Amino acid sequence: MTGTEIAILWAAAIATLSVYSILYRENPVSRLFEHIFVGLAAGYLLVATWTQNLQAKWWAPMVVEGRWYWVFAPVIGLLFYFIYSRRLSWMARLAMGVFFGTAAGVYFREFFPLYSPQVWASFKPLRPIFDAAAPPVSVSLAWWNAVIQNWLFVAVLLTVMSYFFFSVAHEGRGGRALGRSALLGRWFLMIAFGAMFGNTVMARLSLFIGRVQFLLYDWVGHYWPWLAGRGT
Amino acid sequence: MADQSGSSGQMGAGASAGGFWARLQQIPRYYIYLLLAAVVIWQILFPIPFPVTPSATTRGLEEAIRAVPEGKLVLISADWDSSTQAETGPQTAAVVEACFRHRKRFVLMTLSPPMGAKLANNIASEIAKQYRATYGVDWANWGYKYGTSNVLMAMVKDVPKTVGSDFYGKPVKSLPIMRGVRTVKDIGLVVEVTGLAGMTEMWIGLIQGPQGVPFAAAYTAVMAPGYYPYLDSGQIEGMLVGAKGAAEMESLIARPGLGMAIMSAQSWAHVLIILFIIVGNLGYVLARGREKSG
Amino acid sequence: MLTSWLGPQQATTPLVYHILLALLASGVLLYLLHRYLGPRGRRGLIVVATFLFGLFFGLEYFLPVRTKTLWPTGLPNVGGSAGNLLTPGIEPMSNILAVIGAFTVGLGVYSLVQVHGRNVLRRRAGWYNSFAFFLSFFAMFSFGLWQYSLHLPEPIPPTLTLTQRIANDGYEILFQGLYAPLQAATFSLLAFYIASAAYRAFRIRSAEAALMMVAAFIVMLGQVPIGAWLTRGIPNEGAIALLRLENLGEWVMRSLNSPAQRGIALGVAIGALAMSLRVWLSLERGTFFAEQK
Amino acid sequence: MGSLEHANWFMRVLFFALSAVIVASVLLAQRGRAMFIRRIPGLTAIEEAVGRATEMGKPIFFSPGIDGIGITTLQALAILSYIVRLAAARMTRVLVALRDSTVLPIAEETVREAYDAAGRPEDYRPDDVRFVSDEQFAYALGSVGMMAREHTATHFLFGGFYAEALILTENGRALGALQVAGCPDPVQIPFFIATCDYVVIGDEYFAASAYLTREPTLTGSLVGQDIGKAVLVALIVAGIVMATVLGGGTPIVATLLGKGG
Repeated sequence: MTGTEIAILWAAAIATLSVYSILYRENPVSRLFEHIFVGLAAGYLLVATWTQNLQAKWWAPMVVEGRWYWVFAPVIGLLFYFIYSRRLSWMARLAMGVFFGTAAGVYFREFFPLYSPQVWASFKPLRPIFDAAAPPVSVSLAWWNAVIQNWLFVAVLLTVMSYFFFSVAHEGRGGRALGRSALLGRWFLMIAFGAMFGNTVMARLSLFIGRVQFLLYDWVGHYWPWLAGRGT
Repeated sequence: MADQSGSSGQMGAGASAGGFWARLQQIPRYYIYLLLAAVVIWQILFPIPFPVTPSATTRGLEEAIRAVPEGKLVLISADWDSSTQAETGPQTAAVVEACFRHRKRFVLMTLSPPMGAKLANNIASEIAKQYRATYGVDWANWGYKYGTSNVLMAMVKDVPKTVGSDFYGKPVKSLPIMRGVRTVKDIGLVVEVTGLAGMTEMWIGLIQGPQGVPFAAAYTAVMAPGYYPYLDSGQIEGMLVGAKGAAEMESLIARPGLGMAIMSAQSWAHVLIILFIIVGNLGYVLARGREKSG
Repeated sequence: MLTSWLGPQQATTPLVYHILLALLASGVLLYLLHRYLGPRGRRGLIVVATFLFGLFFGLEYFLPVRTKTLWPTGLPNVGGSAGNLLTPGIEPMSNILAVIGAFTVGLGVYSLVQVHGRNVLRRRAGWYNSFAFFLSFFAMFSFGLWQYSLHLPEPIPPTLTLTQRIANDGYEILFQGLYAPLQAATFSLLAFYIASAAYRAFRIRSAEAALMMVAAFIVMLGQVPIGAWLTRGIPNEGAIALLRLENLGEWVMRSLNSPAQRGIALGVAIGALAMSLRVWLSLERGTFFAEQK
Repeated sequence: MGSLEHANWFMRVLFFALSAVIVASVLLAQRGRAMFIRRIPGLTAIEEAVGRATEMGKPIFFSPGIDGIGITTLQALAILSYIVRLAAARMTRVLVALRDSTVLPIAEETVREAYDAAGRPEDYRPDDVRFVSDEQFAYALGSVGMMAREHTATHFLFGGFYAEALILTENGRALGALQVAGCPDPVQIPFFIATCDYVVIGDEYFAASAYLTREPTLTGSLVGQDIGKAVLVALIVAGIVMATVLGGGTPIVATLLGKGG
């Protein structure tokens, strides 16, 4: 290993351990590394903004290709800075208006690509459907299972959707029915949230395991070959 | 800044009484943290693996590798970096190992985080040593290729030209492994190893669908559930799910390795958390029972 | 004549003149707007800008598609995707907005420098942390730009000049030694937090909490071999196989979790549509910005 | 999904109808038609949560999530505006932690306007609206540091949240703060439920500003939204009926919504 690699190894190990110290409580060491992290990220943000965005998308077209009108982009961008002046802040709002409008317009574009497939994927047949090319040899339990699953799918979907009706009082005959459906929907939601939680635990554990591997195999293992040998 | 477990809102209801059962409901979080760390470290060093039964998805990937015809390459797209390494690293190793095992020539490539090319290269060259495989003949690394979907579209027409130079900066045309590789159709199987959404859609939309190149994948556990529909429809031949998938692959090719160690660490830590939940509930039920009867 | 004057300028001197002139023109325009637009005019301008940008991005999706020719050139659309007269504008306009947005990073950095600068200058408690912020900020900024400016090939060749080595190694230590590990370590804190959150939250306190706990429990057990071991007696064939924990966990994810998630998504679809409409038509404006005084 | 690249005639009609219904009910409400909104517990808790910080004499922490400018973030800022108005009237500070530099000026302007609206422009402190970091986990760590050092008593998290959510709320809980969180995306909701006192789920998030302010524009919009949702439900039911009757094959509703070639 070169000197630089050793330096990287130690820096990474110390940084990792200092972050873990926050598990006990927020402390002077974790605070120091929190500030270092924020500083590095801010420095990296400036570098990346130039190297990955402005250099290729703005500077090169304007200066190298001579598209002088790109100079209007920073003019509009800098309007945001007028926010610090009470008198001129309306110009910042003008620039914000551009972004507000864009945010809305982009959502209009996304509406069908995002949600159409979700709608049509919910069109589940509520009776057993045979594949005409390959009719089933026998009516099996698994085949009923598919029908039951579709019924359940539709029931969960519709009751959950009913939970998100806000302007109907859960009173009167129709209202009470909606209220009951909404309550059922809320229960289904809780089941779904529990399932999502349970499904994430494994993935989060693997993040920590990755760090432990680094600390044991790479860092300590560098000085204690037996340990490094466990990692291959 | 002291720990105030159970002080806020509905969280600590019923836990005010003292006694052993009540205390089971309020295990300080430090103990949970320490036990969790201890279990993980213990399992990383001295794994006690659970018996592994390979799932259908893992078997599908293994069969897809075996089915690659003699003259074609396996392309492993290693699109991951250190953030998901605990899962994607062993997965890459397991796929590489399976290729060597079944004597399939393969190439590595990285489309998304540039770091992936180097990390995957380390893994593959380490395993290549064990199989006495030669770089450039039995396997190669195309390195990081900038441009994601543009790279794929260009590969449809001309692979060597699109790839240009390999990980070490050598022109790929000079590598023996590339003899006879012209278009993407000379690739017998694409294996995408990733924690990134969107890569699969790209491969299926541009390569698997229009060009008919078989596609398989290895995903982190958290994103895998979203891809079952593609598996059902046959667009994905097989897939590895998290470290578990890597361990299953290792058991299929009878080479227990890192995936097994990580999977046992994951499993034991998982069991620990399940135990904590049981203990907390026992405490809750029993403490309430005592309150009622007392 | 006019098009060549307005088009790209290859030579340096006319380019500089064009840029300066454009800056001057925008300055004058902004001054005139500021001087002669009353409060109502200003508000009107903002409303119109918001509306037009929303209209542009939205309308492109909804306008009928013409597949044979491209607007405005009238050239045949060879191999390109279907589009209408606004389609060719979407990508450039997105690029322009990305560039405009990029110029606001200064605001973020300014906010940081202001807060931490004050801490250092006034020697507030913990000022040395703010000093560390500046140190790492400048280090990453300068090494990052320096290393980038060298345009080194990847992988780094073994022979580098001394300056190249310093630039590259300095950047590597900052990035691989600090930035990436800090990121990964912070992310991995979640393993601990998810464990203690699970312990605390999953109590059978109410019907709702119990439902959540049972679902989580089934899915968690289904993921570890111990779950399969617990229900190993159940045959893995036919409908009864569903009762095996590993199958049951997946069944909960597919049959209960996905429709519930979809129900949420479809509710949000309409809620976000309404919010977009209010923003686009400036109906929401009062919430953000009070009327001009 | 070639056919989702642009709208077909059915999508055009459907989109126009949904929009028209929402805008029409906004206009009706502005003319003074009374509208009903059912109780949403998570949102009712906001006032109580602000009150707690006031009682303890400690500041409030607010995070609008880590999305850039988009509909989710704009809604977060609308909620922020309401919270700042409440807090300003009770002379309680609100600290805002931001991840996107384009959101920063908008958040500053929103907070300043809210102080003006509460009649306390002199209490506005520019330092309280802070850019923390654009890096997801640096943002999380920096925000946790902010909570710990400023001894915040109440935490509001409204916006687009991802993996960093649990880092924020688990630390916030350990610090003993009262926490109210909401996110339109369901993925982080389980973790909010496990660590926060009140949680706003899914579309309740977009109903928040109407519920809180009871402004006619917003309540009207909410009624329009319900009609829009009813339209979606009707479409789904129609599709299910067709799929059931037809057996295999694609129901016409799916084709109208852009499914297939």
